[in-house]
Amino acid sequence: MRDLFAVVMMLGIFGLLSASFFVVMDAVDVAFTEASVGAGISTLLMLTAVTLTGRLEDGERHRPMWALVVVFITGGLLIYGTLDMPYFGSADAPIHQHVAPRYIHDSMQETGLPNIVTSVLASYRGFDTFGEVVVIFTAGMGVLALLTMGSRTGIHRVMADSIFYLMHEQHLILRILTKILIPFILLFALYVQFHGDFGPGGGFQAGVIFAAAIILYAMVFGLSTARRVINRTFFKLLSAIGVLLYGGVGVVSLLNGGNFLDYNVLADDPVAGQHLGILLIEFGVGCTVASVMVIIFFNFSGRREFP
Amino acid sequence: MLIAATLAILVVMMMAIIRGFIGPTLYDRILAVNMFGTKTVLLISLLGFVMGRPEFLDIAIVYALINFISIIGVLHFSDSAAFGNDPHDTGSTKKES
Amino acid sequence: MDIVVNMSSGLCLLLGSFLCLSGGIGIIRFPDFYTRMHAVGVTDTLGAGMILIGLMLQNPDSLVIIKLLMILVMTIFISPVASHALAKAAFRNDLVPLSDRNEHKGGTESSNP
Amino acid sequence: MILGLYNYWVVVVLMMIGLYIVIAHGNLIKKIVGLTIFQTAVFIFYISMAKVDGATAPVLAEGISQYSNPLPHVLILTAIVVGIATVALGLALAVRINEAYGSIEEESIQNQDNQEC
Repeated sequence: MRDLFAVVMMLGIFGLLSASFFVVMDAVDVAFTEASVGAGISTLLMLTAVTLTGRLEDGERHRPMWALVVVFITGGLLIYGTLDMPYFGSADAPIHQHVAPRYIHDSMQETGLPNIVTSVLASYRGFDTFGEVVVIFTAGMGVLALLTMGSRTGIHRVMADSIFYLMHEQHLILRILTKILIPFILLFALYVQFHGDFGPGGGFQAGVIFAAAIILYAMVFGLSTARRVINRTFFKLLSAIGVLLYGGVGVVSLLNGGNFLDYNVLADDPVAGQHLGILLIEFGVGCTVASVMVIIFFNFSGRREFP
Repeated sequence: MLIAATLAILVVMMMAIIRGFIGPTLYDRILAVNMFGTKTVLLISLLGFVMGRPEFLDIAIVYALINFISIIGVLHFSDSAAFGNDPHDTGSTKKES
Repeated sequence: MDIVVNMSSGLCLLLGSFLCLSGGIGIIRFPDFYTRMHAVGVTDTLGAGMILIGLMLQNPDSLVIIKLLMILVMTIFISPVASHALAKAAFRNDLVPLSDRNEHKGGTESSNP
Repeated sequence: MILGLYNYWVVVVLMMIGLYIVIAHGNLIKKIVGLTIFQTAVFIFYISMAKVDGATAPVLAEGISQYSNPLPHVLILTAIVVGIATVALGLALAVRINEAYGSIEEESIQNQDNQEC
């Protein structure tokens, strides 16, 4: 397909499909994330980039024969490598032997949360998640640095006029439905945020859903209206505050005599401390993810408009 | 009965993918994505019942919401001037990969 | 009583699957965009609603029923609006309906008026 | 039974599709799409390793004793969100390149670079 728009559409279908696959594979939390990220935000970002850079791909390809040869050799080697792998679904594979039984059996006593994924994410592997949050924050800052400075060319100016005019004047039904839906989406994001301890969900998913609501508002009512409602400095601050909250919980647990991000010492009772710590850091994660996504989207689509 | 419904949904999803591939105009593809999204919501609700853990309907709710958002987003961007002039796919879509 | 609930649930599921399938056939077989949109837009809402009602009858748990009800309400709201927006956008961008075209050979090939 | 390995083969095929797109296509956006497909293949690899036959999702409930492995789920959950953030960064780079060179085709970018030298 030369038309990049069609490519992005198919990528959206691919995202939906892979999320269904994750549900079949019992990974409900992952499916949740992929649902909000792969199907929604990533399609939108790709589309924005495509409108910025032009829709058509140049048909030229670089030596497809060589590419095919490389691909087939690599694929053959990988398949040869899989011959030693454990069978699909076997319960005695090495991956299920080491730490997983401890997570499954002991996490209820140690953290008091029924959702094992959340307790592993926030408590056992808190360091790891902290790193991920910092990576997301850094990526957001990178996008900010790349897209806020620099000149804009004349082409975008010409384009800009017609975009919001069309969406703005018409579609009364759409605007009314959006008005009804947005509070609901925000409420649902909060539910996902704070119910993540008990069912599928958590900070990452909630952040993305929250950002999706704001993006929906910006798309239907126009970016300039959204800018008036939403303070961009606040969002920049919020993304930093999320990371700091996460790190701060770790420092507080250090000061209380535990290890970094060891929540047992946050309260008198270890389980209550775990609860508090997980709640706080999930909140920090949610803040960072939501604000970074909003910043990314606003910068991308702000690129097409007058500043 | 649940299994039968799941299979039917899977078949419909296949059909939507086919239309997404061949669909001559841009809007055919958007329609296919929209339909695929609704069917995914149904598929996930059904799968929850098939696997005996119907608590996980949250995912289906997220899908319903995100699907709406992405359709609106796609329409929003397809309205822009760069796209609006030519509703049909430019270039031959059938020849390429 | 139990058997009545089970029967009606099965009936709803079957009806919903049938509607979805007919929508799927419609999206493949119909000649141009607007007719395809008609096939999908009409069957999508009712088919989804039927399947969700069928699922609701299967489970006595009230939380599950509430969640299903939420999905149902959202489908009823969102699906027609999305179809409406899509058709409107297509029409505004000069995608001509089949009946208005000068030459219609009945195929799915795109015509450039 | 060698067919018990089929999940890895699916993953390998997907990965190779992604790799082919990255190598063979000159368009930067399409390269990013290829990377996304490659990434999803890795996700599928991890998640399919975590699956245990007859087990259910790792959310504790009464009356269920077998759960799938939660650890890969955690890794992939964060990886997805990090993935979208990095994809956004890549797209931002592509947009900037388009503004600087007026094109996102690899060939024409290289040509312009060569002329400047």
